[in-house]
Amino acid sequence: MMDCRRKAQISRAILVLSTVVTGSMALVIFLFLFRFSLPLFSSGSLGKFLSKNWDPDAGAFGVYPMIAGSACIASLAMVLAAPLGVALAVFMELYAGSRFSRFLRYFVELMSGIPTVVYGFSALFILVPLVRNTFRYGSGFCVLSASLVLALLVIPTVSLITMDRIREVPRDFVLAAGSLGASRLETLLRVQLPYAWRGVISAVVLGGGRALGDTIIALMLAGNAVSVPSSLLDSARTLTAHIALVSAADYESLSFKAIFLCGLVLFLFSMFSIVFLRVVERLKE
Amino acid sequence: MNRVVVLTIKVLLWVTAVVVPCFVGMLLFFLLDKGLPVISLKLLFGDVAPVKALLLRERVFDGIFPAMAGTFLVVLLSVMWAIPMGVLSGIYVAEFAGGTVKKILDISFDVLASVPSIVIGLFGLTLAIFLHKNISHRIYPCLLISSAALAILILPYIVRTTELSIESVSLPLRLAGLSLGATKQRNLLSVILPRCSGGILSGVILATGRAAEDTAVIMLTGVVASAGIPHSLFSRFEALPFYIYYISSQYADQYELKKGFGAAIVLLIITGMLFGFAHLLKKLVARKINGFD
Amino acid sequence: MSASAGNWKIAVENLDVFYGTRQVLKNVNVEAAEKSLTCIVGPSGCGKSTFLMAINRLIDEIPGAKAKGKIRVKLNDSHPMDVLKLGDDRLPQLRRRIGLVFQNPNVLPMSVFNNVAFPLKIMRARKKEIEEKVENALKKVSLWEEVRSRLNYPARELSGGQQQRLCLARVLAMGPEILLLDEPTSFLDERLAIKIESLLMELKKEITIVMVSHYLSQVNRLADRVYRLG
Amino acid sequence: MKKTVMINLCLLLTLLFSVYGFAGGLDLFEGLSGTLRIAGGTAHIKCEMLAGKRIMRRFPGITIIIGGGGSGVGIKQLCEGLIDIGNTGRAPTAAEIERCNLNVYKFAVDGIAVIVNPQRKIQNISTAQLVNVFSGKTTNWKELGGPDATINVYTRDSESGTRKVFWKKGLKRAPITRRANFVKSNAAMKTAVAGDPLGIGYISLGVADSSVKPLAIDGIYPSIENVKTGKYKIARGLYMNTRGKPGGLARAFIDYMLSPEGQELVKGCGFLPVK
Repeated sequence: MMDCRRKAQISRAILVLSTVVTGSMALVIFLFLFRFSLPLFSSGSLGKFLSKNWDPDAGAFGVYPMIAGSACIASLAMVLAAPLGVALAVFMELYAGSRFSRFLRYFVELMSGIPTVVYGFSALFILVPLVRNTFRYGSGFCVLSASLVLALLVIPTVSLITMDRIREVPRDFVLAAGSLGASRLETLLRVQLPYAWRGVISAVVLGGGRALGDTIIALMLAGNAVSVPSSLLDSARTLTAHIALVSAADYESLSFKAIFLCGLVLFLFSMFSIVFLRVVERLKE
Repeated sequence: MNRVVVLTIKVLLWVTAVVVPCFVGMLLFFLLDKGLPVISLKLLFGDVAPVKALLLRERVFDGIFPAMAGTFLVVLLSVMWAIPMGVLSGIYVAEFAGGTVKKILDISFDVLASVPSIVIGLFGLTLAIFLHKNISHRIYPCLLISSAALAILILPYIVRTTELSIESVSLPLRLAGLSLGATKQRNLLSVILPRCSGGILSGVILATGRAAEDTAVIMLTGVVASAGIPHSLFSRFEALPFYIYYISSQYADQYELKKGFGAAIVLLIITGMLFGFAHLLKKLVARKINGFD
Repeated sequence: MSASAGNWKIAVENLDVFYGTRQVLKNVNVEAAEKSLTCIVGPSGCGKSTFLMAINRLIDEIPGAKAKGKIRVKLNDSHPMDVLKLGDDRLPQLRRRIGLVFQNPNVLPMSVFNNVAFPLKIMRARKKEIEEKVENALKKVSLWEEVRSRLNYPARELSGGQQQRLCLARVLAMGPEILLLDEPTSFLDERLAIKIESLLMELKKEITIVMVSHYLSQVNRLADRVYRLG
Repeated sequence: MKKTVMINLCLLLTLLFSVYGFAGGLDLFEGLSGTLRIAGGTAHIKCEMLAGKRIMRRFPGITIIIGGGGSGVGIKQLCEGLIDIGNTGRAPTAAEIERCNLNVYKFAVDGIAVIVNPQRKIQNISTAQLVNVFSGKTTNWKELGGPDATINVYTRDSESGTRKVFWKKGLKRAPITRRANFVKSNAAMKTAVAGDPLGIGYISLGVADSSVKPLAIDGIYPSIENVKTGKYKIARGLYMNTRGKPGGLARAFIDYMLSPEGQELVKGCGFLPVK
């Protein structure tokens, strides 16, 4: 009997221990990003690191162009992916049961499994020359190319979450709307989608997080110029690509500290988006 | 609704439903068109006899075999770290944590899941440098560091699927075990876990796919363009996604570029198989649950 | 072969309904005369609700459900038709003419006003017309006085009885020719039940009603004809 | 006549021997095993890879890992002790040498060429034009006698030794436009300009091949001959650096690169050998 209780205690201790480790991982990563970028805050030189210039030889470590680049590329990707993703979800629900709709569902799931580097690799040889030749401006490595491919990356996230949330709308509402003479499309647009608006927001925010957090597509397709893009055909660098490009070994150096600032910005954004979602999900109608 | 409006909406929906797959299809078709003719034993092993390469008798310099082996090893290791930690944490969150603790843990895992992989890579890199400076000069960015960082990347997925699978076990089934005098632990082990092992497994496979395709984490933590097959945890290594990225930016000649296409297809096949298997498993699990309840 | 002579409105012949492989209704034959009240009775779970949903083809919205047989309906200004043979695109029209009120009040997640206005908005009625029709419908089910000050509140905040009457009002606002009712008084106290019953007596002078009920006394009071299922 | 044939034959034989590694060079590695880590300058990679393959084919116990990153990264990683040899495409600065106690080995001389896509007709560019293009003042090929299209400038990041030398000797320290696309290595520069008909960049002579077109600067063509005679000015040494005195594999590798066999390899790579 005693033995049994002992066993229970041990197994419980193991569970608690592993949970403490995994559960605190996010916090650990945050603390370490914060710890290494802390000198930037305390020395009052934060302004220098948020300036528009990145030129380590000249002692300029501004990451503002990268913040702007990330914002441009991710938001353009979302402008494309959000409506397309929601439209795909609505389409799949509207024609649920049809062969094409089922194919589409498989296809979107398949899309979510395509490695990002494969997307980037293909787009490098098709999309970049296409953009270059179509617009006859710039190298084709630009905000537009990266955003288009990022949109493809994000569409499955948006449409699969939206579709799940549409399906969670109680059947009663669908039947009620149907019995009142609403067509399937009307039911979807007037009842199901409005009822699932929190789900749509979740889908878009999570998709946006994916677009902002992806490294390889922007790295391969955006051209990585350190300047604030002024047109969609301009080359730009994202925060993530910047971290990948500035390979350094010395975490005391200023360029490495600037990298931690980039990491911190990315981390804070993902944290706030999660908190934002929690708040939205808790909102009443 | 107005007929015109309805028609417009339907046309837009159809256009979306056709254009998006076409666009993706175009990218994939291009890849297959260029890459399929390259797929051969030569792509994998170069001029070395496959058997010799597989038995590690001879080193492969001109094939993607070392990259495949590196990906396999780093993913295997990361899954080995992540499964026990993730499943145990998932069990704790689902069965034992209550109220505020559960809420905090849930948020923490959601945040971890949304942290960009390059940030996790940065964490791994700094950890490696820190260990190198302060613990042992023998530690570099390497297979061990990479696999640990990848494990952090996939941990939240495993925790969440474990948690959700356990919570989806119906109350009557739970009570059935308990009412027969089983302890909570006993019930968990012999009733609940077997019941949701399929769900957990499909989550683990999806996470494996995630680890196999990620480039950003390994890029900062020890992958290189040519290293051969790693012979210890402290070796640098090659990996397929990084190889593809590397070739894309600096192929020396057309043959090397073709190898890049071939490698992309191989990676696509690997992740595709993992995802397909996970979905199949999910479906089987769903059918089983529907069938019993 | 066809329905017996007379002024029938609905004639159901050899109706079978399946959910997946499970058969819910077997060889049902019902005939409802125009401007009368037909009652369907039977033990619970015998498929009464399914029967109603088959008539306006709402079972199409239930995954895996399938109906076989004939459901012929004679609507004003059109030839008799077999409902089960209608194309998908004509279902919304059909359902507007054949109103269905569920047993459990399934109000839509919107305000009280919008619940009643929903079918009217879909039919693209004018704003003025909508307001009038909503008020009339709510008055008919004696709900107007109770909710006139709360028209913009979520319908879900109403009591069960109020919700049930709201659902009835919603259907009446469409101006249907046929009314399908599933236990229309189950959530109401006696006083209100009597009110609704007298409303139904009034309504059946104008439209055809098919009602499911298991209050035998109610059936005896209201029905022109009674069918037993199961 | 007969004599020249004899000499040619001899040369051929030595070449063959050196290729197959009988001629002593590889013997430096006899009895050694383990891992040699090299990183940094990217002009070195191709040549060192060739050497590495030869060595690893002969000695299965030796692993040589060559990474990139740029000269700056090479020095930093070397200082941190993360690698054994740090490549630089420029001479390490006095500060770097002192801080990390560097031993510096120059094993080749390299030129840096301005390259465009072979589709461009342009053959020559003046220093003034070059400065204008790279600082972003000249933005259209029309101004260089080409079609009416934008010039896409490709550059390297601040870790690059190639960039530092090109900036100093080619651009006379004029700033490089911030709108320039960044590439990660010399090889990546070649790939980028070969793929962009409107691109312009700068690259190690040893890495350039027929997929890109080098431009003469002020009438002087960037060939290894012109580098040798000193006519082409944008040239630099290629260095291997170690922290303190090298030992073991690092010592052997450096010796090998400086041996006749290694220097032959250097020549084959399109660089000027130092011996």
